[in-house]
Amino acid sequence: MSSEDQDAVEESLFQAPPLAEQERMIEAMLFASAEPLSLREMSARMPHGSDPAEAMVLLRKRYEGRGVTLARVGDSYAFRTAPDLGFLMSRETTETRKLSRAAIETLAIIAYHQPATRAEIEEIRGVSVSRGTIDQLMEMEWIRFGRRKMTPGRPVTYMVTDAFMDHFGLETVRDLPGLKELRAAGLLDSRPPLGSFPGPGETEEDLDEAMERDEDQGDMFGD
Amino acid sequence: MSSEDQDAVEESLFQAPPLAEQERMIEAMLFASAEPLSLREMSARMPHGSDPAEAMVLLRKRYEGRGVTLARVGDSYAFRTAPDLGFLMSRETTETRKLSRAAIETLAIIAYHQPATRAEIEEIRGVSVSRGTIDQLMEMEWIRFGRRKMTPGRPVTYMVTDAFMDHFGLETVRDLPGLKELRAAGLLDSRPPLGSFPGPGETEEDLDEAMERDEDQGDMFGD
Amino acid sequence: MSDDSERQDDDMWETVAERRAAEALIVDVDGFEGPLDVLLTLSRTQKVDLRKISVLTLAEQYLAFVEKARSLRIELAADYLVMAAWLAFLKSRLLLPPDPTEEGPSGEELAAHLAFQLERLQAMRQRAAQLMARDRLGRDRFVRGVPEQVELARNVTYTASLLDLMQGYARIRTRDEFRPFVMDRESILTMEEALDQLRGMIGYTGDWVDIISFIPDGWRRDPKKRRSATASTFAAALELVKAGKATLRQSDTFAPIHLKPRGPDEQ
Repeated sequence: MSSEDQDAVEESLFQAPPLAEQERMIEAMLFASAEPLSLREMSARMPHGSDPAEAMVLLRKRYEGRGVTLARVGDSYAFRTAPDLGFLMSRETTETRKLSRAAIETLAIIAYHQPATRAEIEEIRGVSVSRGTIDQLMEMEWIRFGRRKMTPGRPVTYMVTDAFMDHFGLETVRDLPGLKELRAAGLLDSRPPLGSFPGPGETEEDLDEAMERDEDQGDMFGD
Repeated sequence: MSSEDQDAVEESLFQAPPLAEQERMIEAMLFASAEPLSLREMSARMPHGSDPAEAMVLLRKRYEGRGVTLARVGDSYAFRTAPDLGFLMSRETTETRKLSRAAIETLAIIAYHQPATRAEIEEIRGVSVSRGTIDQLMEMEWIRFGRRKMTPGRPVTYMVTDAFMDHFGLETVRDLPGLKELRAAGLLDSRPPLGSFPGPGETEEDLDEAMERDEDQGDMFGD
Repeated sequence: MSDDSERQDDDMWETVAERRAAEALIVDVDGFEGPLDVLLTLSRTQKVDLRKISVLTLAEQYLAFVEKARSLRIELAADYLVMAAWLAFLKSRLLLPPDPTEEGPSGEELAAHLAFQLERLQAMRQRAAQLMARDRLGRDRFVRGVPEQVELARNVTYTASLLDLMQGYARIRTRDEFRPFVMDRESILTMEEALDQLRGMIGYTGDWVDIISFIPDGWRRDPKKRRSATASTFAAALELVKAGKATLRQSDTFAPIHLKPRGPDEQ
């Protein structure tokens, strides 16, 4: 480190460090963390008066096209290896649990329709959602509870998490593949089912779930 | 990924990738690896014909002066946080606690009787002064060593510091009120000191204090 | 499934592709994700855009599927049968001229909604597949191999107020004023104290002495104290008599009480 840098560090105790120094700081923090960090989290650890937002722009530019890239995940940022180099990392791979078709579809429905109630998921898939599916997605921290819906029964809703976006390399939910087209085609509209159209069966569920769903159905058929 | 990169990866199956590409590769591997990696280990994972040594020189240069540096560990390499940014990796929380009774009494004796030897403090308190108490007060910079006393053994003495005066808002220790004034101010009501009678108040004290109190009681019944 | 039953039903299915699809349906009926899934699979045999699908044909295909399952004695879950009933109803609606007195959505509206549902399910499946094919963390993209834990350093600051300090000092300096476990009985002379007093003085007297003279100094003036001291001294004197160490006498009612120690020879 040059003596100029040294001075900068010392000065930083009293005033915001220079931008280049702030860039180094967020670089170090992001490198050290496996989890995405938000600007606020970084700012809290930085010397008083720092504004990591500006430094972040510089840092992202610096890592463009590198072997590690700076990914944005919702409101947070994280360093991730470039996707084209995954083949080098085969030895680091840990086998992720295989998801069932039901789990994958449920996840997609939640991502594209969020916040989504269980009834909505069932309506789209035409089959009841087993408790295990939701539990598994929750456990993987890919979905979380959203706000309750303001419909009769006030059903709980599900949303995808930052960990979901991190896993699938999405900056925001707006980056979901084909989201615009789906919306344009009206496929994301919540069209209430017509009249006596059959809903998903209740035969294989336990009582709790049936009760939960009854609550949810209030919103499907109630209006 | 640009189509150019794609070409590079495909070509790499047959010939050594360009140096810049090799640099990206070792960057990604070093980032993702849990252990420092040697050139040989990296080379084994890279496309045939790669020579990471040259790319390493470039990569180390690239990270010079950055927030993370590429450190050499024996024959291996690993990314490390720049030493001057270590402070970002720790987060300090400050908690305020009340000084223990033993410490307050010791401090009070030193303030009223300074310079005071340990023996004098013990004589006044009627109980031995633990080393921890003195150390704690020293560490807080509320007491310091005074001159040695010109008595046999030349014991060290303790005095209060300027930091002590600052904290208690005193100009000199002579400003401390005497016993008579304390009594007049109602600070010396004839209630027995907390703890000399086992009472309901005991439950709310923490163990440390309770233990200290036991120590004190030894002196109360001793004579 | 037996070969016989397959051959028997051969004519039901017109093309090889359809037959394959139907076989898949029957063999894997457990693997289906409900009746909508079956309908979506059946719809593929029409080889048209889902928006142009013939819901009527689809309804017929589904009903045939249910029939087939029945003939094979495959137990279908209730919702498959509910769907079959609904599709039979839809079919009749689509075939018969609309009844103006009947309320609710028309056959075309119901058919359109079913087509919408199929299209939506199809779209979600495609997106799910696209999602899974993305560069995924832990497969294509990797996190830092040696993340550093942010160290949480807990600094404890000890504090005390001037009041604490002064009270602490006062507490030590006035400790003698406190007698733990002793009730505040300033004007009461206990019998033990009186006894001590008597025992101490008795050796110096050889003759009758008024017991009042054994009352300690400071206990004579204050009437409250004198009363207490007199009583306890008298009680103490009785104790000594009982122990055979003294003799008491009183010449008259309310006259002074005298005490005389008893020598060892008298005991």
